[in-house]
Amino acid sequence: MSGRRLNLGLVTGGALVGVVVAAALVSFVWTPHDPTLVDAAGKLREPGGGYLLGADKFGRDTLSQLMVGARTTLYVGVVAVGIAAVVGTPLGVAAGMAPRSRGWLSELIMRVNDLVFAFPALLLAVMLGAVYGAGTLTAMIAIGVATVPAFARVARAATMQVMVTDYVLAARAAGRRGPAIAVRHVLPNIGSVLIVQASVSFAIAILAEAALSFLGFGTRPPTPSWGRMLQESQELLFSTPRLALWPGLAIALAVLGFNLLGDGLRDHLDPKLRSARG
Amino acid sequence: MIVYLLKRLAVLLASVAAAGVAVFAFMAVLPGDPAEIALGVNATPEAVAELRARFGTDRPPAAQFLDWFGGLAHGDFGTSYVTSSPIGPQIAERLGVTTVLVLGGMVVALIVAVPAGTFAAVHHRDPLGAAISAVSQVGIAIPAFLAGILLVFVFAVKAQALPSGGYVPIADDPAEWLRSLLLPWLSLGLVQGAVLTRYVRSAVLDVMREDYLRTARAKGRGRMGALWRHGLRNASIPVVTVLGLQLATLLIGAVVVERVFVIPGLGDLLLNGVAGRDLLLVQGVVMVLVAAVLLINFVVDVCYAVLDPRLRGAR
Amino acid sequence: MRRIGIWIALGGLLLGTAACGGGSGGRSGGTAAKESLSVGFVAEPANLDFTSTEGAAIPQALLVNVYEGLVKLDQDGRIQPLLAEKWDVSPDRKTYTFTLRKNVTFSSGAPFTADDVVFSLGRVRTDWKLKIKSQFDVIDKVDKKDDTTAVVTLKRPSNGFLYALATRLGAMFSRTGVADLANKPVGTGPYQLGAWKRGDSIRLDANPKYWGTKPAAGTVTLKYFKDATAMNNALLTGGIDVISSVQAPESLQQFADPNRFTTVEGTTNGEVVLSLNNGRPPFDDKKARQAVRYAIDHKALLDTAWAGRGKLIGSMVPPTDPWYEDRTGDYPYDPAKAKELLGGKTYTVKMRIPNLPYAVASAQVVKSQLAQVGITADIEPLEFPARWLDVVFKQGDYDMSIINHVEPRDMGIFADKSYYFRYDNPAFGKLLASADEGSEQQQTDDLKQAAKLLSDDAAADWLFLFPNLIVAKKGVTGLPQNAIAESFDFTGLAKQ
Amino acid sequence: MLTVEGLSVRAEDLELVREVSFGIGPGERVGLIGESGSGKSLTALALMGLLPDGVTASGTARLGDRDLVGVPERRLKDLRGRTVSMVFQEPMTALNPLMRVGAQVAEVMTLHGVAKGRARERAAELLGRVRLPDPERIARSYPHQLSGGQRQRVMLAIALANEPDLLICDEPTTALDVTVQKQMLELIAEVAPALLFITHDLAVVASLCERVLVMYGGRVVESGPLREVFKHPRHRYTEGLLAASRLPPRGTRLATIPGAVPAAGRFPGGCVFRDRCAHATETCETAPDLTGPEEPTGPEEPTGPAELTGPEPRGDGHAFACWHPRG
Repeated sequence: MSGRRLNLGLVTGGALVGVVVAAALVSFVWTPHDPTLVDAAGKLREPGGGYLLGADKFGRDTLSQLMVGARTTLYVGVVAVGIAAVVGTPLGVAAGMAPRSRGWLSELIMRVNDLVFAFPALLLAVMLGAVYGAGTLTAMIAIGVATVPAFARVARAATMQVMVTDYVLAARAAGRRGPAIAVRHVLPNIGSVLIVQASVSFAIAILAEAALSFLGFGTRPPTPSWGRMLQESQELLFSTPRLALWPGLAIALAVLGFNLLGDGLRDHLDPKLRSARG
Repeated sequence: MIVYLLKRLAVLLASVAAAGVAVFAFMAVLPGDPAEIALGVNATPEAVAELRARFGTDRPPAAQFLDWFGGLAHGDFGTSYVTSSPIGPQIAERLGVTTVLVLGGMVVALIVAVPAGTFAAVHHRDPLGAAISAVSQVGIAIPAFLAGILLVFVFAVKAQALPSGGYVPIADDPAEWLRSLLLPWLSLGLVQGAVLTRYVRSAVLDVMREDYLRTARAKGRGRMGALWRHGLRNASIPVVTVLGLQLATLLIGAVVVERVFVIPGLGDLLLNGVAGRDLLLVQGVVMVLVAAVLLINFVVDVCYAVLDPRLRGAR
Repeated sequence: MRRIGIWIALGGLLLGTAACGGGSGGRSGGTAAKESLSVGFVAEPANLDFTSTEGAAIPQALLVNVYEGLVKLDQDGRIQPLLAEKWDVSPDRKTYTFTLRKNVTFSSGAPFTADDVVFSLGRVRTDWKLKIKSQFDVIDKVDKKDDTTAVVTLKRPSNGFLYALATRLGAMFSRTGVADLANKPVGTGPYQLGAWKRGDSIRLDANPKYWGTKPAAGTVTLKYFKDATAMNNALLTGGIDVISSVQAPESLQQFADPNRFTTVEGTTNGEVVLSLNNGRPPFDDKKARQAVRYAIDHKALLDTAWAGRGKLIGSMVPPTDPWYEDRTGDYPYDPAKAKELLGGKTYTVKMRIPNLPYAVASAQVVKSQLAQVGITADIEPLEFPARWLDVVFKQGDYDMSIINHVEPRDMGIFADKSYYFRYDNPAFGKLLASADEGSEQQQTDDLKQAAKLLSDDAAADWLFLFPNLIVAKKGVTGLPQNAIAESFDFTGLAKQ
Repeated sequence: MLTVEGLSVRAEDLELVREVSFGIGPGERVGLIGESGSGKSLTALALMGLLPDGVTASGTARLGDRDLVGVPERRLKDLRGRTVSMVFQEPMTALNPLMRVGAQVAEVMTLHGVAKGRARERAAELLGRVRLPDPERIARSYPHQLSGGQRQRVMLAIALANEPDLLICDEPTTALDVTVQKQMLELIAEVAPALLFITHDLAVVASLCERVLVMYGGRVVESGPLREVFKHPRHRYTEGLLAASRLPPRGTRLATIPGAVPAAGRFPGGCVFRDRCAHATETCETAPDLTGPEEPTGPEEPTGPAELTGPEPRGDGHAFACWHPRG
């Protein structure tokens, strides 16, 4: 019914994510300029010439920084979501598959999950940063760990749905063991839900990284990061607002992209899930 | 219902205790001896030893933990190694500020989200409804601190209408208190409101598809009448879940917003504590934040029970 | 449709509230008492006891304002009388006789007498927990001659003694006022502690019993900002009257309007040092250190990292010290020479810096410039103060760092080979010792030579001298041109 | 009393119900049968004005002197729950889970002008009338505390509360246990005014209705008096349906209609049943009219879109739309 509009979301989201990914990939082989090269002569260079979006107070090319910043963003997102998926999914599946007789297992997993949920990414990042020194790695781990509960919950809910389907009942009746069922039936069937969750978590991870960079707990200088670009641009907000505009826009569009992609995928893969937590 | 609540309460207490162990263990890993840090780099070894004894950090960790956690039970967070003042009152004062900030943000979010989300759901086929959805999507994509910076730029720096930061206690001057909180509330609330709008929309959309809404209309209620009388309370159940999750998010968002607006709240205290290696202070603040999140979860569950008769007595 | 109407009404109500709030606030903002001033600062003290807690924040707030010493430092770096009306130095330069001001009382009401001098100076040795107290090791004894005369006897002549007396070490405490230094300072100064809102501000109120000229501002509020932009915004919106030290120099043009703001630009004692760990490879090699000095384009660094504000210096002496010499020509920017000194080798080094704006900005320039000559510097910002002090300052686990050494006349830190520079040159130590004991001329000559030695050895690199950048609302007067003392002197501040 | 003419239901470009016409007299009980997806429920919802968003009805339907199709919601509101009521298929979800049962029954009366106190009293009476035990207690219960059968009785009580002229039941017993089903049907038979009863269960129709409409692919393919249609089905689809519902003699295969009901919009042109019909010929590519048996049927009929040209197939006439009718 409203399929056309939702596809629009999927397409728009896909396109935005595609641009981010493309920028990140291209940045490996080519950027207009060295994004970290300080050039006093080019301080606050206006857009134009070889500097499409101008340069910052260090004379560094904004476009190049944005491109490498995309890499940082994706890097953080992939690792954080990866951690969350790799840890959260098995937990959720185990909790969802636990038979009634072992309800305590499910209960325990979910309670621990709730406990981890009580430690939000920022809190973890600040604590980890305090111990090991702030950096991309601590940020990724913190965001990843904080995202585990989301994956576990979604995986558990989806697993519970799969567990009552006929083919799983049949498989159990046929005497298949839990792990075999998990691999053969559960995982393939909750895959789409997890992909959706990954996309949404990715968006959250980008926002978290930006906030951490803003507080100085994120990516270390001079590695370009959108969050830090935004933070560094603050003192020039009056005179050179474009320095804040571009990274701000990049963050917003990337988050928008992943959110739209997630929603689009959700509708595309399973319309029943449209209302599910996300 | 009573049994359910008691069970849930037990889980809450157990979780808080577990969180206490986790926080303490984590902090124990922190490098740096609080006594040495408190005295600075030029301190003499004797002074350090003396202070260590006074702090009790020369005792085994288990004893330290029991001491600390036992103290928490009656509101004693210990005495800061750095400021040598009791931590409890500091946290209590900051918690008040942060609570006001977070609840205000939540109210703003609700004021934005409930009408906007409902409207977007009812009109989900109209351009206007789609526009609201689109705006909320964009709103979600804006980090709260960026919203804060922009709000300050527009309303404080350019328009000179509101203070750019700082916090005036309500006892000092209620009007200034309100003014000092408006922008922080907005920057927390608008972004959160955008997120919430989507959930309200989706909850209302779901409810609109429910059979009992059709029943209500079959009884002779109009579309909006049915939604109002039968839909909103049902839709509020998933929204309350999200609200609970969001309160937790807001609590953390407040950390950043406090930095932007120079508000002396818990987040500010936390970052100060980390920067100053005020171990016990950080431990206390983290514990309070975590306990707050757990408490919110608990309250959400209680809200379910109140809202949804199916949960009363069922468990 | 009806429902839309309700929403619009709700929205309008909200906007209305906001607008009302805005209106009323604008008025109340303007009614701030004329004699009260608020000054924005960066670092809030953890407590108010500078006898046991390190850091510049406490003396900055309290010295001269709350605590006074026998002498103080004026804007030109000269010693001026304060609680001592005058002092006589014996011919052997070992005995100082201070004549104290009469009718001075502490804010607690207790009178200030020679007994307090004996108490306070004696307390440095017995109760202070800072290592800088070693500067007073030169004191042999402190005696009370009569209520208004105190005699300090030194073990040997010292040029640094009187200067040290003008720092926090010389602050006068009441014998009955040291019970809770962390929270309740008691001094003879023109201000006393009014209120301390932790995490927000410290309010100083005029001391009604003050012996001298009453300060123009009856109340001074020190507001603390962790974020440079937030501090700027506070001045722009009238939240504060003065930014004590601009942390985002690029933003100065916001305050360019002379009808609204006054800007003061002077110098400080703060040498922004690119510290090199002389104690371990690669910078135990003088050539490597020199290569670093040649590799850095200091002008470009200052222009980009700190908006060109500040001065270039070539050694550990600020221009306000009598023995200052321009050493910026010692290592002109010459990447080719730097490469030559490195002999074609490349290095990867740990650059562990405090997470402070000037350090983070400078580090990025240093990294970029060092990369040109084959040195890869991995920047790791550490939280300041705690973590940086722990890792870099105490453990010396670093290759490079960047820190603003704000203490006055602090060249001596290079004489301590356990100091985190790990610089070890006995000749330098001898020069400093001879300077302290010798005549004034001797002192100047020796210290000039010491500064040259440091520069030649490339014991560190000096990036720039931190500027004293103060911005205030138009009409605020009495702002210090140069910040060369430990305190921010509020006594001269006035509005209109 | 109820007259439906040329009722079509569309969702965007899909025609889900096409040109349905029938009538129900006062006190008459009419069954509407067909497999799921045949458009039965949409037909009923169209009469109630409760079609889902994006689904629209055209044609005419009149109840007494009031129009039901193409009328603004405001006017329909007054009819629903008072003049025409409906009981839905799924008792588990049709009641508001957060509201006490009594209040939900009373609501339908207060909405149509009954005073609150009176409505509450009557709600309990009604609950008793639909044979719920201890109606006072039931009134204070929440839906989740009742069984499916009990809930469906509550729905029936709601539907009957204002003594409507017409009751529409959409598979009201499908979700219930067989024993409960029987009681429920007896109850409906006892209390219903004029009834439109939708089901795929022929036995239920047989026990309850006087006349029957058979729908397939959004069209009425056969209609007529119950006995007539069941004894002598003419449409091949009706024939299949009846065959499938009969218990086969031991040893023979269970009779089924080959193939499955296509998704909406996937029905073939012409006779909608032809892709599953063993008797289909080229003729069937043309849509047959719903006509009485006396009408000549054959390939010489004009081709083109089906139009209702003949007399309205209501009243007692047995009508069908098939080029190759049985018998």
